[in-house]
Amino acid sequence: MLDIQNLRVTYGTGRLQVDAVKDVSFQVKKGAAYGLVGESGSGKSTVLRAICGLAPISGGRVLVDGTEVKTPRDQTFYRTVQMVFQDPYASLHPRHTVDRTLAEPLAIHGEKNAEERIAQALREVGLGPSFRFRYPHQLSGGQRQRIAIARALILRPKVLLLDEPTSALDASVQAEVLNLLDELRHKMGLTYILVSHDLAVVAHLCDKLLVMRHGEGVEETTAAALRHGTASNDYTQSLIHASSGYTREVLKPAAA
Amino acid sequence: MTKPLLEVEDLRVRFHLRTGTVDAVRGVSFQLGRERLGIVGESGSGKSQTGRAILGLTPPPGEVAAKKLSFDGIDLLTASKRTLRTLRGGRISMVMQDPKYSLNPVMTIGEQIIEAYQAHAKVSRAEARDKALAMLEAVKMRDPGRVFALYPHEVSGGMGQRAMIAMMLVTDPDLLIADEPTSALDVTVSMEVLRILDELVAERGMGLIFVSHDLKLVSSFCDRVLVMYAGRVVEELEAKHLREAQHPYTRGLMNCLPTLAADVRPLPTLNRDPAWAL
Amino acid sequence: MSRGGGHVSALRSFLKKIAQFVIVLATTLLGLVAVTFFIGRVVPIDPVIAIVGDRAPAHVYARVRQELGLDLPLIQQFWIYLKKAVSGDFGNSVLTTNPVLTDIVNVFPATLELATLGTIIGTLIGIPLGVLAAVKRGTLIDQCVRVLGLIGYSIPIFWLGLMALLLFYAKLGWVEGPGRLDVTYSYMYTPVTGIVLIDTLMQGQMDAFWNAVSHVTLPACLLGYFSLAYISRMTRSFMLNELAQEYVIAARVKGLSEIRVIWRHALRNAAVPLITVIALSYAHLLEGSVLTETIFAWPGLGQYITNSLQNADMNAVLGGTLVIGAAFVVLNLMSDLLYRLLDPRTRS
Amino acid sequence: MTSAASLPQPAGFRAWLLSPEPASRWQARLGRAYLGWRTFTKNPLAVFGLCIVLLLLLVAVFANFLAPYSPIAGGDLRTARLLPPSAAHWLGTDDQARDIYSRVIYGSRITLWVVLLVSVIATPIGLLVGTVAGYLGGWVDTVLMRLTDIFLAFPRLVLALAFVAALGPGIENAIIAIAITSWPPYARIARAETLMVRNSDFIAAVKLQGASTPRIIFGHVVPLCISSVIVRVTLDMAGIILTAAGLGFLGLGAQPPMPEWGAMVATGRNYLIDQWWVAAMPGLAIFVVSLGFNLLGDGLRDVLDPKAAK
Amino acid sequence: ATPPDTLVQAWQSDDIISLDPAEVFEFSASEIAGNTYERLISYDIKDVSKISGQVAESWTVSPDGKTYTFKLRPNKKFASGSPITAEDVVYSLQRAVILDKSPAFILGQFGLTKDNVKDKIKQTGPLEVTLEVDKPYAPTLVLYCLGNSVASIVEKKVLVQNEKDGDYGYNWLKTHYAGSGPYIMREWKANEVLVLERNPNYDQKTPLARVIYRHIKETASQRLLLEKGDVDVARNLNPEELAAVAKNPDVKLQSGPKGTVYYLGLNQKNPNLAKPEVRLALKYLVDYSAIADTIMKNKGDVHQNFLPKGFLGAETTNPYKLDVAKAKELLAKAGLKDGFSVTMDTRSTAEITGIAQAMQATFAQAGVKLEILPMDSKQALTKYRARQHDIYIGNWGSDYQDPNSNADTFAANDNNADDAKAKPLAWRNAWDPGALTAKTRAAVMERDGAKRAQMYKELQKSVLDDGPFVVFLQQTEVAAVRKNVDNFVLGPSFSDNDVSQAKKN
Ligand SMILES: Nc1ncnc2c1ncn2[C@@H]1O[C@H](COP(=O)(O)OP(=O)(O)OP(=O)(O)O)[C@@H](O)[C@H]1O
Ligand SMILES: Nc1ncnc2c1ncn2[C@@H]1O[C@H](COP(=O)(O)OP(=O)(O)OP(=O)(O)O)[C@@H](O)[C@H]1O
Ligand SMILES: [Mg+2]
Ligand SMILES: [Mg+2]
Repeated sequence: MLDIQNLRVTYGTGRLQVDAVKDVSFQVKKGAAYGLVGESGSGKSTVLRAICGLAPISGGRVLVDGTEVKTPRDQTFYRTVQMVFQDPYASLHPRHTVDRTLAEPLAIHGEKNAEERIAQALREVGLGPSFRFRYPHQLSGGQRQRIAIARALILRPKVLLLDEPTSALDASVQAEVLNLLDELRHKMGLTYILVSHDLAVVAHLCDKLLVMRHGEGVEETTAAALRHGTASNDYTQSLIHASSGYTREVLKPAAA
Repeated sequence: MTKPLLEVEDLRVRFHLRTGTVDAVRGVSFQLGRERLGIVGESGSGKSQTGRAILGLTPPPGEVAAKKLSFDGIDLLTASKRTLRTLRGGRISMVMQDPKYSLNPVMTIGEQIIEAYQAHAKVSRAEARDKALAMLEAVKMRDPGRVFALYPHEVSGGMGQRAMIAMMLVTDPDLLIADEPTSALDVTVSMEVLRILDELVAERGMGLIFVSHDLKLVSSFCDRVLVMYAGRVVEELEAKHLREAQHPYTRGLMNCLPTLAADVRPLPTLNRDPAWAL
Repeated sequence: MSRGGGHVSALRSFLKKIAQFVIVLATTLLGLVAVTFFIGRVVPIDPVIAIVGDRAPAHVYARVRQELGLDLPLIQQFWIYLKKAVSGDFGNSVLTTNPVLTDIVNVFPATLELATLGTIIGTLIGIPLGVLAAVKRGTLIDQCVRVLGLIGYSIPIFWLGLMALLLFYAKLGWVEGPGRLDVTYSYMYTPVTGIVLIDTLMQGQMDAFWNAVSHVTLPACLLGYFSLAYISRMTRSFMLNELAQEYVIAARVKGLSEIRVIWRHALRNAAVPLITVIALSYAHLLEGSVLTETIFAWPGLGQYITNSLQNADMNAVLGGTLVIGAAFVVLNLMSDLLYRLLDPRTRS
Repeated sequence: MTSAASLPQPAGFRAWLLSPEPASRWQARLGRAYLGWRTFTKNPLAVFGLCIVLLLLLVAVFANFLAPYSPIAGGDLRTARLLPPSAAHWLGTDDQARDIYSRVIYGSRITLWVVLLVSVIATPIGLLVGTVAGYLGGWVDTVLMRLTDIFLAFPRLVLALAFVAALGPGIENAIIAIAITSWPPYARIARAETLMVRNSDFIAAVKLQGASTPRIIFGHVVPLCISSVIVRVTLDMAGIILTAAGLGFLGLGAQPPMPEWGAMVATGRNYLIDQWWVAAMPGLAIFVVSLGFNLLGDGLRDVLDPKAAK
Repeated sequence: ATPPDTLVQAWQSDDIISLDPAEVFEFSASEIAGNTYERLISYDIKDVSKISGQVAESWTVSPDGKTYTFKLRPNKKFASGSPITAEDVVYSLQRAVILDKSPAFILGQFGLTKDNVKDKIKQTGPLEVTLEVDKPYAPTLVLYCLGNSVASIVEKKVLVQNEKDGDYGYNWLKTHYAGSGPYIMREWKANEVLVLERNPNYDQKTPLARVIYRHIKETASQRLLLEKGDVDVARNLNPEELAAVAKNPDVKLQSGPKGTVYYLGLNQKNPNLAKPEVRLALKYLVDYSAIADTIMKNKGDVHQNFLPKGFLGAETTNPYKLDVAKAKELLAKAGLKDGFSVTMDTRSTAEITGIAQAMQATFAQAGVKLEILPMDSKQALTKYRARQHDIYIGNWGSDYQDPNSNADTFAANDNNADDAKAKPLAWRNAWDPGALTAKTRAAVMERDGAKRAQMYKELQKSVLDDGPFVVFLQQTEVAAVRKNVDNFVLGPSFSDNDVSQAKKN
């Protein structure tokens, strides 16, 4: 479904040049969920943004369904790939009601029967019609994230890019959102790329994942391998270790 | 454990807002010795406001009431502003959540540490400088001399948080309140920061209140844990007994986290019982 | 972020800044010239009449028109003007007969003196007031400061000016009246900078100096009040913004005194955007004090431009406009530089 | 949200307005407006400002009924000229033996007209230039901002005078001139706001839905900038009325005998010291209205601009 | 307070654009020229008809009326100390004609041109000069014109020294001084200050050492300065301010009628205004006395003829007064029973606007809707000279003290075509005065004073009855002067405002 080949993203020029992503390659099969983990600034978000055209691709190729994407992206692309952002507080227009937010993509693509589709989208993400005319400030973080998911799904895309969809949420709410995502994927046969710094979250949703560091893919592994703690890479190992909570004994710090 | 360092009884914080009155903290009581006390709870449960109320830093529309709020025998509720100021930063300190926002962007890190030190110790600038450098070293800063002259925006999050810790510990406080000191940091970095805190508590024997929403972390880091919900303490227990928690809220929080160890699907979610908040 | 070997690149970026500034200045001025020039040609005032008067016979009229180059096509006129302007010749003012540059050298210092004093007064009083209002937010003091500022926004300046003159000059006699200096002192010093206060002081003419101070007090205070109104309001809002920041709480956690928290921490940060505000208000005083100048018989740039405009003395208007435009650009640049100096975040 | 739980439960219509689950677009909108209104009414100064502005509106509408005399036709020059305030002429008479009270009342219409026209002209220009520059960036930004700077660097009065001179005197032209000189600050504000939202996730989200640039600018960016621009426009109103007065002062504003307040003050200037009421009364009107707009603007800022409120 | 030997005046002087007498034309500058330069001829300020010599001791006119011979006073000196010679006089007059600045036509109307002036004005002795004119004009006309500031005597030597590119020292003299009057022009800073200083070489030393003119635009400021004693004279107070300061025991008012009349110009291109009944009706729709008594109190008297009082042949009867009924009747006769709308180009000065509004009110009584178009004076003038107005409200000051100055503009129009070279007021209002033009020309040639006066009376009558001018006021100039100032004189023309004998007690 998705094929990323030697992706390279460079921001800025001259002294300010940042190689945010260097030579990252991976493939995601149709209907699969793929994880990207790594510490802050390792280029996870940038990969997603590059795929959907929000970041400049300065090298490599991105293929969706076997065809290379065009720059700028065309309408079919937007109907195939959608994204959910990290911060539910920032990803909804503060002056638009849920209704307006959900109607916008339908209007852009000239879709009919908007009324029904909005109601349906809300149902799909487990929200009642009473949420329809609320403003974002009248919603909790988890509800906002659901709206964001509904907005991404309303055009019936095949691929969903999830950029830390739960990291701004409380643990209890996180569980709800993760459950929802899991359920939707199975129901609609979606393909996911999930970005997170939380190994447990990635392992929960995804089968395969790529560990990233400093813009490079360090290791591609599977959720199962993570659960068994079998990582070939030191860095992955230290991530696994850290995610199990604080320990008093001194661990060999990963080289910075 | 002798006389407790901090005694809090029936602490209440409320905000009178246009939209009504918000009871942020509703009758929190606990005692703290020279130990690590964790406070956990979901967002908005009143963790931070509890910490701030102890320091007397409840933001303007808020009002604080308590049956007892005393630190080392000093009544914090009736203490003069002056006394409070000498306590603040001197004997009680607080490490805040996000170094990006809690360091003054237009002062160098060194200056800010010196300022904190000189506010409580009558020392020359040179002495203060030496002390600041020593502090930076104590928090495992690799090149203290360089970091000293940097501005907050020139350091990474981890370095900033360490600088913040150095700044707050420079006066050798007896009590440190750490309000989600690691939530803005990477897992690997946050481990380092925690380690530093841990060592300092161990070495200096100070009391630590560790505020976090991460149950897993608190249980592994602290001695004792308070679980807050909607402004009250719903459960207080030894950290190592967290798994055996009684309160359904605590249990729910524990269970709804995905773990590497077990693949539970769907994840259990929390069904809030309105009775918890009463 | 590395600091080593930064000298060369620092120099290069400095040169780049200079080049950028020159380009900005040039394009802004060019834009100003173009707009003013074409405005000058659509204004339905016949500049020839301004020179020859109403009674001149037709042949005199025609000759002067030709002398002014008004018979050429517009573009050509513009081109000629530009060519001359680049070599520093802005033509002669019709009204004063002097080269425009000379005139501006004469009138600009007067305006500069007034605007600078006004800005200083406005800043020195406005900032503390704004800080006070922010710190005492919602109290009576806050409301008082706000209303004081609002009054400054809402009173016609000419009304206030004349009333102040009536009260402080005519009735109370605390200050001297309109004009920059009493005639008695006019010849006691030689103009060098054109700023009377500086000239008299440097030449040791203390009587004249104090007389000049007495003359400038009222108009400067008046302008100061208007700039105070703006500055205190902006200070208040910036301070409110800063006071809500985490680092202010952190400063309090450190046990710093409230005064230090406010002045060293919050205001130090609020100062950064304030720079722009002050520069903007200064620029406004430089251009916008026509009415004050009229009432206080202050021979400044505002009056010069207005008077010239009313007589279609377009060379003079152009010259004045350029000076104000340039002052604006320079102030912008200076506030930019100060901004950089005050805010370490912009340095790297 | 735990805070909602501890709220006293509002009843009736208020409850409907404040409902966390509005059932229709209208209810949501009204609810929002009601909340804003509540914030606004908490500020007594702002309410006072609103009252003044409303009063201005009422006075303008009912000028016919409120004014005892004609604002234009004067009385006998020999006997009724420059009379001090009295029972017959509450605010005195002016140099043409006209009743100042009636003129002030009718003048409110012109003031309102000024306010309206300037906001209708300057706000859209500023918004458009600012958002387009901010959103598109690059050379469009450079060109537009350079243009803005030029207009900003232009001595306002020169530009206004020039426009008035070119278009001919008269209140409309004066207003147009003022409007043309007052948009640059709005453009700057709009641009600054745009830069802030341009890279936000919700803009990225609509981009991802394939929205066209105009759609993003007008549908998503402008609504966010409009409030701070409106606040600024409101705050500027005082300045605009005063600038109109200043033009009147220079003889370029309203045509006599129009009872434009600025022009009235300008005429009154000749009698400022002895017949103080001629200038003071319209001056007072200007002051009160400017104050009203300023207070209103401050209050609006609290409502519309959450940044400043916090 | 002002120094005892210095007279400080507050005045509006933004109209000064040059101090070269060959170019001086506007009010303020001619006052300066009057006090700093001398001319061949002068007249008695109290009785203009008494013409006397100033630099000239005596003069004769040839029998054919074309050659004037002037004998100069011996011992006259310039401020520099050099004697005034016939050479200087010839140079001065030739220079004025050759420079051909705005006021040059005052000499030029006698047939003097750049090309012939060297032959027409000649030195015939060390102290003797002859002037040849092209026609036998009334001698008073020629003499009055020689008393105008354009004919001021300048010092040749100084100007030759400062000459550049054959400009006769013009560019230098614009801001400098080369004369022989009671005062020396010491310094001029445009829109700020103008300083006159005593001329030590003048026959009669001035009592004051210095006269300072401060440019104070705001009249209220002028008043405050005056009452506070920081100026001795305030020159531009408005009627109410004058009334107020008159109550101040330290201040007195001083006035002098000026040769300036206020009038409405009715453009004959406007079909309504072109109707004689309408012209007449408007004359009945002005409340002359109310304006003179209120808005223009102290500053003007009712006057309805184009020749100002004091001029040869000036008519002083004022037949019109406000009569709405009559006006309505006239309008009805013109087929405008319901009135009509018309605009008036109005300079936005306080007094003109005030008068305009008063007229607007009275016009309205007869249904004439007058729309006032306020504009800057230069703009109004531009429009006026392009004949684009309906009604123009303005004033006309005579250029010299001879009736021809006004008759030439109000009653003569040689060519009423749009592209005419000369733009007298009659032309500007598109009015063809018909036979009046010839009559005006003839009056200039009439050498018998009484007959000539009669001719002007007739001209005035015709214009009063039928002309497109509604003359309504004659200006009086008023200055508020502090009590301790004596001998501050306001003369009939602006160049006659005389401070040479002013003194302070
Ligand atoms: N617009 C941009 N301009 C310049 N540099 C950028 C930009 N966006 C991202 N970067 C840089 O690219 C690198 C990768 O950023 P990215 O946001 O992809 O990291 P991330 O792995 O998503 O981190 P996080 O977990 O904090 O979200 C970082 O060093 C960042 O500073
Ligand atoms: N300045 C304030 N004004 C009004 N209400 C406030 C204010 N600060 C906090 N609150 C309210 O007090 C309650 C407790 O807030 P607090 O910051 O203590 O939560 P917290 O447990 O620290 O949450 P988090 O994990 O998100 O930091 C919340 O409901 C919050 O809305
Ligand atoms: Mg990211
Ligand atoms: Mg918190």
